[in-house]
Amino acid sequence: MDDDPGVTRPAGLVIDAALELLDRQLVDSDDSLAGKVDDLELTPSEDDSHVLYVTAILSGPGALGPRLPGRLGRAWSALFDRLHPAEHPEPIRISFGVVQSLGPRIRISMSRHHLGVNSFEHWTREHIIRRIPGSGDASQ
Amino acid sequence: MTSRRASRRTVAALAVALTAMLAVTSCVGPSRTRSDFRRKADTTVDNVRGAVQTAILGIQATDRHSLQAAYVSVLLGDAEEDASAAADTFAGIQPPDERSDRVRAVTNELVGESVDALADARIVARRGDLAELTPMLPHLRRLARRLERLSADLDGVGR
Amino acid sequence: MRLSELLGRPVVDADGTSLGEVRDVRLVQDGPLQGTFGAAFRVDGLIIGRYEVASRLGFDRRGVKGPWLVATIVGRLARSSRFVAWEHVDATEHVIRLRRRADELQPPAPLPQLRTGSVG
Amino acid sequence: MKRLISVTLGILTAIGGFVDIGDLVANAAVGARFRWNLAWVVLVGIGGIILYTEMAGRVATLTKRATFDIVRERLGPRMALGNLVASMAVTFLTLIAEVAGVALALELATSVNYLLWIPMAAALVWLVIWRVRFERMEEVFGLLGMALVVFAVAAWRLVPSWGDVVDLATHPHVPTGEGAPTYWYYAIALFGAAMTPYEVFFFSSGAVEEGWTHKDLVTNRANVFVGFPLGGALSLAIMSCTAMVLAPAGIGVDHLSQVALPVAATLGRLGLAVALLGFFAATFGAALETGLSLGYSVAQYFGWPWGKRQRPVDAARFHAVVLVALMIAAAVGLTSIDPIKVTEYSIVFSAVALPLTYFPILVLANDPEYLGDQTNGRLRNLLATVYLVVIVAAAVAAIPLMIATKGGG
Repeated sequence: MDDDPGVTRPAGLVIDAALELLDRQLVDSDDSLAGKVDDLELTPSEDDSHVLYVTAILSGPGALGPRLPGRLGRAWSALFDRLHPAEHPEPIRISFGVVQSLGPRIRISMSRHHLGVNSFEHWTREHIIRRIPGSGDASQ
Repeated sequence: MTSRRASRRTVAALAVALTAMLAVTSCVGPSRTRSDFRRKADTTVDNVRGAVQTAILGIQATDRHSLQAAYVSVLLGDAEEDASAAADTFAGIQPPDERSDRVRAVTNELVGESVDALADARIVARRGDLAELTPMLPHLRRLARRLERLSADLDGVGR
Repeated sequence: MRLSELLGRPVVDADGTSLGEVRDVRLVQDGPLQGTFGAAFRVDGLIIGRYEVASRLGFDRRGVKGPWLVATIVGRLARSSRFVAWEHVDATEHVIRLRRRADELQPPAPLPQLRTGSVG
Repeated sequence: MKRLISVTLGILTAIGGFVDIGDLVANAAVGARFRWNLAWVVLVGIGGIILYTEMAGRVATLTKRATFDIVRERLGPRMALGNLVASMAVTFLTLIAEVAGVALALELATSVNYLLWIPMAAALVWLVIWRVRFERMEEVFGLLGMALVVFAVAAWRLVPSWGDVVDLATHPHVPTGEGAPTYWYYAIALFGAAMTPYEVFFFSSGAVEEGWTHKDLVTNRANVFVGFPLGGALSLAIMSCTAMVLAPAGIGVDHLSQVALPVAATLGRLGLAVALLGFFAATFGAALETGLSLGYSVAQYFGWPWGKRQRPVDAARFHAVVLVALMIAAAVGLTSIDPIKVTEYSIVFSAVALPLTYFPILVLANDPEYLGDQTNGRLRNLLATVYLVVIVAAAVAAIPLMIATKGGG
């Protein structure tokens, strides 16, 4: 057996993706909630296609849909597709480069407004909430 | 596919909950045996007695403390509603044999009298003349006693 | 490719015996630099186990002490989980095939020890 | 000042959460039917909700993440979704009961039929959620809910000697003429009324909403140890009142009007008015909590921005869930389905849904990476494990007992 998994790897941080990254809350630069880590994008390295690197966090219904069971997952993704203005909508992609810190909450160094269009939030805001007086100011 | 297992489990759980709800709501079935009918009569009499006692307590409290008319009319209205609901449910049950007919007649007659007395109280209360409630107490107390005796008869002999 | 495409897939070892499903993907931060985050995470290996709850709660790797009753029950369920290095994984078809036999695989090393470099 | 506010969070959660329509009905009905033979269940329920809420509050305070955010992370999206659907179905059932409870309280004060009040009640609840700040909401309904203390006054006047009551309560037995299944069905109902899941969703979300930090842990414990026993004492007072007044007269509790009868009979006009105010505050406070808990939990599962601190425009889906939930709850109430029956089912199904969120929180309260040195101690873990067994047992027994007793019939 040439390598024993118990032996520590090069000193880099070791984490288990599902246990410590997936489904964690994203927090943006002005400390407000920015969705969840619904999935991770894996990209093969140029020189050895078997080696995979985590290049981005995927967030929003487009990313969560496939992880939900059967019909419900497909319905969730379908609803996302219909509400999303783009023709072939992709889930929100947050490059790993902007991740500031890991832990119970994953902090990113950009504002959530610069993330892709979150269709559900956008649709609900425009069609329901904005129509109600007082929707623009916090409660007294 | 293993990943379906969790969703199948939740669907199963919801199905169990639904059947439970259905089983519970369809609880008034035709009574097969005589003792079953007796027991239904006994429960009906107990429910109506509870409603009459509620009215008695309510009117006593009104008499002593002159309670708010709104509350008294709702209390008496609820009591009447309970009694007449119990009476209607019982009237709809098919008595299994002739002897049960007698039980049904006696029960219906006393229960009917009680519902009428409660209706009178509710009418007076809704009109706001609470003073007219107190004179109804003796009649309600007699009804309560007769209901208690009937319930005891139904309880005792039936087993 | 998405990470979730690995999770939950059935796994068989070199001899074809089933080992359960992929429960987690172990990452090591030693890849090329990425923006301000630092080195990228590389897929280092897979955690394979039979019971999703046990792995998901991290009793097999996280050093969660947990109340005695829960720790023993869930801990026993988690005992089946194994770690396999990514080099020995062939994930081309739906059923993932390993180039190692079941008895050659070790339980996943607990994460706290890995982080403090004090793995025995 | 901040300390006072967060203590009122505890009081509101206790009065609004502990004593809601479920407690008013359950304790009154159990007192009328079993006198003090089920009083021990209230104490067990208090112990459980204190333990559970303290853990959830500690987790929320230290990780800034509330219950359903944690449940999804710990159980994965699939299992957490089933959990969310079940817990939200129960919370929604409770919301229907609470909104109807507000309407019933208004009916008692005005004799205008409760069905007319339901839309008004739902609109008022929504308006308070939409406009009123979290702390102001707590202060008003936390303190108004204290009006229920009138039940303690009435109980004090009614009970000749508390020694006998303690003696009766400590020797519980199934009264003659009652079946064991009915006894245990009402025990589970009372337990479900005491340990309603939405209280924990609200409390942990409130801790995040209020921005509690490490030093607020003391407040967290004070809230829980002050608030819930207070709620429990009021429940026992309600039970004692009906045990002394309704039980001897053979009156079963089927309407909110009967719950107030013992107070009216002993304390007259003023007592009744205060009791009705207490009904309104408790059910209204609970309607706020259940409505918000629905929004909180769904938003926390999907990671949407949530909370009353932000402008509604910045938390659109959170507010949409609350708005839609209130509208449907009012609609269901208007079908004149019996609110008291809905209440009974909501507390029994609360007991069924309880383990779904209690278990992940219990595991997480032992995770050093999250809580550092604030993980559960040995004693707390022992108690929490005992309650895990009790909670799972109640959850498993609830539905079979419901069928066996035809809904406690």
